[in-house]
Amino acid sequence: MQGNTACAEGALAAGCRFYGGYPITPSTEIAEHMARKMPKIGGVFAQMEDELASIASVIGASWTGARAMTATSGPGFSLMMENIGYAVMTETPCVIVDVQRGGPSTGQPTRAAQGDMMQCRFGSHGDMSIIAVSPASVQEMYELTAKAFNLADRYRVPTFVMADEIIGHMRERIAVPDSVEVVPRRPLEKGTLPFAPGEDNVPGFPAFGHGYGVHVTGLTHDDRGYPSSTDPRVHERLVRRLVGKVEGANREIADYEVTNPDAEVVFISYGAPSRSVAQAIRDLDDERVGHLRLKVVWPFPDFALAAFKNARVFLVPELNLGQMVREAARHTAVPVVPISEIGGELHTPRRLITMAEGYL
Amino acid sequence: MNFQDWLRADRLPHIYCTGCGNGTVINCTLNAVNQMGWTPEETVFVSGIGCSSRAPGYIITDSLHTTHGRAIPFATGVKLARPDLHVVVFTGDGDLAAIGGNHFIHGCRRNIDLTVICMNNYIYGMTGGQGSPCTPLGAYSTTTPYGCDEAPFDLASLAVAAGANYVSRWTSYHVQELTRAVKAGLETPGFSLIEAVVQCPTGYGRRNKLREAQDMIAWMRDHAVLLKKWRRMDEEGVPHDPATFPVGEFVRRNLPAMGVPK
Amino acid sequence: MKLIIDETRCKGCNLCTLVCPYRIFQEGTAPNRRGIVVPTLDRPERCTNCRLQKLYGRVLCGVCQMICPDQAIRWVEEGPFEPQKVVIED
Amino acid sequence: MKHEIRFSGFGGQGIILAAVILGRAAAIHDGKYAVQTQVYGPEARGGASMSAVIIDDDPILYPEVTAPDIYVIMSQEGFLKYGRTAPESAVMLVDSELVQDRPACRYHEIPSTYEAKSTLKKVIVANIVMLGALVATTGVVSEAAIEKAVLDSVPKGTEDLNLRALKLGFDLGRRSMKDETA
Repeated sequence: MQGNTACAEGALAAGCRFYGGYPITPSTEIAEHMARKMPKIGGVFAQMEDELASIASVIGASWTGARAMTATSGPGFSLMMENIGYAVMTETPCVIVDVQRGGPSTGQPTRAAQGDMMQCRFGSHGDMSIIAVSPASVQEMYELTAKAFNLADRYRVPTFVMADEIIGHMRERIAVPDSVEVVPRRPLEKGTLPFAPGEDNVPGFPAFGHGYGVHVTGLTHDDRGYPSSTDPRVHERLVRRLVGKVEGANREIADYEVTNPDAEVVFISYGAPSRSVAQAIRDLDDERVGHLRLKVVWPFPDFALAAFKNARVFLVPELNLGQMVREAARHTAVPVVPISEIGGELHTPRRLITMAEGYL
Repeated sequence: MNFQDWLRADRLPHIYCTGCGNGTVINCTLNAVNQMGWTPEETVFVSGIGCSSRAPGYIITDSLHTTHGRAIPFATGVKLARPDLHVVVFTGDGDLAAIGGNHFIHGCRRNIDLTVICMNNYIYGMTGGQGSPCTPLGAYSTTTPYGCDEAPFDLASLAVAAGANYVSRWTSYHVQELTRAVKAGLETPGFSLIEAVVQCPTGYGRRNKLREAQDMIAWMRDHAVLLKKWRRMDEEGVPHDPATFPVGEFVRRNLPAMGVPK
Repeated sequence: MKLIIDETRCKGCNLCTLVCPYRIFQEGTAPNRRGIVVPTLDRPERCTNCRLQKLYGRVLCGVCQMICPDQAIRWVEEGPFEPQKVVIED
Repeated sequence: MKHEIRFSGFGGQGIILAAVILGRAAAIHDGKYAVQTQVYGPEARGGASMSAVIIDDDPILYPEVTAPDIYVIMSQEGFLKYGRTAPESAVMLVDSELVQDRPACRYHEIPSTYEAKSTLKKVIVANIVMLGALVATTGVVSEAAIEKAVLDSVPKGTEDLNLRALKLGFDLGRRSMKDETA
């Protein structure tokens, strides 16, 4: 199965019943698959007029209680940024798949990159927090996409599947489970204010058409959902809650794999370069070289770095000029070294082995 | 139920300026919705950004106050996911015709079952009276200080050309006709556009010798020409006064539509 | 029934004075506590809705209520009912 | 000498313009330093709006008003939001027609809206009347400076009206000072 197809299948298995999208390489197969499948299962496939409309339709559909997603790549991702901020402010669960390609601008439509990692985190304006997963295999395209829906619903926050052209277009054998875990949205208790913090700072969801009479606005709003856009205290309380509900649940959301926890030289990776690292570790066969592989990249699991007690250096191979490497460096006193690869090719295991050996 | 029962009484008075026509259009819309016999539970209001788009916040139903220009795609998502809900969009001329122009024509083309009420005040009101795609030639605004030199959009004709099933234009002076038009839009499956020309004494009237709301209402009354008469003038080759504009029902038809409940 | 202007909502635009066929609404003169000059009612018993709405079971004119941008005009029940003297003007 | 002046009223009264003119008088025509800031909601008319000016002989670093010593209040809502907490050491000018409450501090009742309407037939210049009264009662800027600043700031063709409004404000201010001493 192809990575993009697995992504679509994972979404359908998780109960996604609305897809709004606009064609763009290298994500288009997701839309094509959804166009074939959705009508057969009573879902909706909407090809919108652009990416701004795609994410808007997804947010609209999500407010009816439906699990909704869109998929895009670099330029389309940039176009979605404003409404992603809207989804954050209005606490709208939705899944956005970004099959990353070379940029800036039109860049390399058919080659892989990981240049949007900071954009998914900070691309929209204002202070915010989001969740992002990064699959490293076709199997994970299926599993992490399904998981993204649960995270989005649990925390009422846009959740990103930060794939790349390599994983999206790769074909591998995958094991399709009979069913995936589906943790549905917790509905708002009647009589509760729609944007009151609720448990874990996440309010229950007042889906449209159920008599809640909820007003949803991107303006700074109070617990009733009414605009209150000039009071500094209302704004601070709201934005701190929106950020805090995600950052405060970092340990609960975190998902990563550790290889050789006693290692001195440790690779940190996510997405496709994880495959190069895994190969390098196998070829090296040296317990002094370890690996922290992130499946959830945002919120960044800072505490995972501390698990490598003997680490003398962290090496971060990425398909960009250094994005997550900065985040890693913020959380440790140990030197953190970027290994950049841009142009569309994956790091060769040979290059990673040479780098690691240089620090041993 | 009276149409005023649809308002969130705890949020009134609203933020509109003295004499703003938007409040009148809200009345007419709610009156029409109320006459349909719909309940607040099955009705959703969606809007973009601008003065007009604040309207859903004053209505007791579920409502989405979205981003600038994007009300129609948000509403499309709601409608396609829950075709049984009645979805009404409030928008303004800047929101609909400038930043949202593409969504507008594609909404008409899809003929998605929405009723879109555009409060056309000829300018951007909320940001203080800048020129919009509907600012008449020669009119003054903060960004057309020497008179507007761009031709305006004719929103109603645009919607007809793009494939909407129901299109009409009235003004906030024509409260009865406007109510009837909104009701006709709500009844027609597919995309309905009701363009309501409204007075903005603060942002438009003040700079165009129509300082008071009453002056603007009188101006609309005197410059709106019934569409029948307008077309007869066309046939007879009688030129139109450039300050006048046609009002009435532009189209009511039954082209294939999307999102209509089965 | 009785016609009322809700002073907490009215912003004093005077559109009602423009549209009422009986000229019941007159421009006010003194500002209220919110600094707004609310229109005053001149012999409001002349209003058709007040007199005849019950009889016909529907709103008969209502243009003032519809055009009021501030949702400040409505009819309220009067109780106990008192016969109204109506002056018919020529 | 440092003064912090806070203006409040409803949107559309020219609260912000009044502050701008005062700041301009101080900074350009009196050779002092001035900073003007403002807070307003989305509504263009109605709603409580607030603007503030700091006037100082020395450069002003922190730009926000923290403890105003002069208040100009032109609506009841503005009083409740921004004027009620004025300390006893402050001085306040209130529009006597539009503000119902009175502060604990020293205050001057200025019928600026009423006078603008009845004497000048233009309610829109109530803010200029108030500015005149402010200068006459507090002397934060010179009368010559405020006169020049008004002329700099108002639309062409309205200079005469605005000057008359300002002078009317001077008179109302002086009269209220006299009432106070009497």
